[in-house]
Amino acid sequence: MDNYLKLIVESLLFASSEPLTPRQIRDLLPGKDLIEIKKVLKELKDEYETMKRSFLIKEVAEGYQFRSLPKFKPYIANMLMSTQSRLSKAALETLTIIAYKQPIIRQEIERLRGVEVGGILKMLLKKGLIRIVGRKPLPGRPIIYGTTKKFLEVFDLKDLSSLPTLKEIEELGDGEEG
Amino acid sequence: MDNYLKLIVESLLFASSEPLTPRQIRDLLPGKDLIEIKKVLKELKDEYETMKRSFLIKEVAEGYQFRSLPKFKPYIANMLMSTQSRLSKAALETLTIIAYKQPIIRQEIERLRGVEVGGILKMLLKKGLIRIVGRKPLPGRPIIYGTTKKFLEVFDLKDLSSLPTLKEIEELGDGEEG
Amino acid sequence: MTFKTKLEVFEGPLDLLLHLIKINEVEISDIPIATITDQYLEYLDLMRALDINVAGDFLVMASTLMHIKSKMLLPKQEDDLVEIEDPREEIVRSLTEYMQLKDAANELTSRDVLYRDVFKRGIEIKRGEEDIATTKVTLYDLMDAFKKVIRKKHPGIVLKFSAESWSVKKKMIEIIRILKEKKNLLLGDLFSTMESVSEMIATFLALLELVRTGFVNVFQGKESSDIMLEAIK
Repeated sequence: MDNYLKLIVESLLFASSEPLTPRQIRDLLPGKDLIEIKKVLKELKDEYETMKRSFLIKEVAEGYQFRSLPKFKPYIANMLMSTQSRLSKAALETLTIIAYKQPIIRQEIERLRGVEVGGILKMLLKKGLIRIVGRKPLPGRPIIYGTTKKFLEVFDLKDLSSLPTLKEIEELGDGEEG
Repeated sequence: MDNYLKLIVESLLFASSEPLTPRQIRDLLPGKDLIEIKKVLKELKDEYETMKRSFLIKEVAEGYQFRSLPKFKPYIANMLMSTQSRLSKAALETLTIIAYKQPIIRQEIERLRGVEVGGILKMLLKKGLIRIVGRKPLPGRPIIYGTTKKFLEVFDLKDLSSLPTLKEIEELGDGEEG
Repeated sequence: MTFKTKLEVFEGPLDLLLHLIKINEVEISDIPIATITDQYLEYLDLMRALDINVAGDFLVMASTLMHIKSKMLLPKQEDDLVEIEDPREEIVRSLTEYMQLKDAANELTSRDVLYRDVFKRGIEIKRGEEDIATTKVTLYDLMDAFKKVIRKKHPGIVLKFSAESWSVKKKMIEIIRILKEKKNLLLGDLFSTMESVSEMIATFLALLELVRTGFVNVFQGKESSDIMLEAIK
């Protein structure tokens, strides 16, 4: 095992504010191939799991990123004063619809939610959780929306296919929170 | 030795963008005293030195902070140059004007922005986000600018006509929070 | 009033419908449409009585419900009994779909959400010429920037713009002139007399250019944390 390569990769992950993909790392290290990089990443990930520190390496948004463990959240949130505004229920529902049904136009989102979503779309765009993908070849050429990499990052998803599947709903009563 | 306290302190250092002083850490952890915190910081610092990873905890003038080892600097610097292509606000404004108003000459951009844009145009050209389209049949034959294919790529646009119009953005209404 | 409910704020008509189905303890696939419709309308009345603005979306649903109700009341024709779709079908479909998505939304928030449950490294590395006022650009930023540019064109109510436009080149000369007189200067003092944003931007760009080209040195004083400027000879 090339320990120095491992440390280089670690230093990159540690210094990056975004998740890094194996490909991005490979491009930074001439002469190294993807297989090698992936192996090193896997080893690093395992190492941090065994070390039992307050943070570890997680696979998110198609890349790797250092993340603190959830149990330290009260202390860190306290320090950062958790200014990160939480998403409202309405915003979360809209975001979920976009995530599951993308590419999707506004009219379709509104049909599914039963309410107008203009303001929410703007807020989600501003937060970088959704993006404009293109326009639909329909009258008025409506804008098509999709989720961003940041969405994956924030919701701890490796890629879109790791979204939990939609459950078959048979009857009301269980599961519904109100 | 209180191992959990050590991990808490570590998680704070991990998530902070600024160095933390023992006093700051103490204030975040009710019931702990300064001596305890200082001891923990010292231990953490020693631990990372022994672990020989790509980063360690350094005592800088204002407190304690995770820092990567100098020998990994070239890789990190390289990464910051390539992965996080950040544009200054001024550059972004200029680029936007070109995107929406192309084909456009420099004088027109400067009229809109109210400031000189020579340096920014050069930088945008160098980054491959804009290109020279031609020259205008006016005195001095000013250069005409337009955006590139890379511009579309960077902003995740299918084509220029996918750029939302100002009106469409206004129509989304106010981004409500909550 | 045939039912009592505490006045909850419902996000939309589908939320209200789900709530009614829940308190009536009925199955979504077999909604007693007359009862639910009446309760739905009562709820809208209640909202109006309390002077709560009833959004158009709620009214659209009300008319859909009434339409279904009237269809259900029509005598069934023997021959097409098998063929005809249950009039409630459409609403059942959207309710089911909506519930699925609400469920998925709940599942999403139960994950380790970044900045809520877990945190990434908080480093902000300063570098090079684009040190300050940097943003990671998204398409939204692009549009936002455009809007700001357009607004700048029309003098706003708050911001006062002077008639002249600021040139970075002129500002560079001005900074050099000041630094020749004063040897060094606090960054804040450089901007203290400026009122217009465009002048500040021009000054700032001028300063960056001077630093980049090596005419001016920017440093932090030992005692104070203010940024100082000095001319390099």
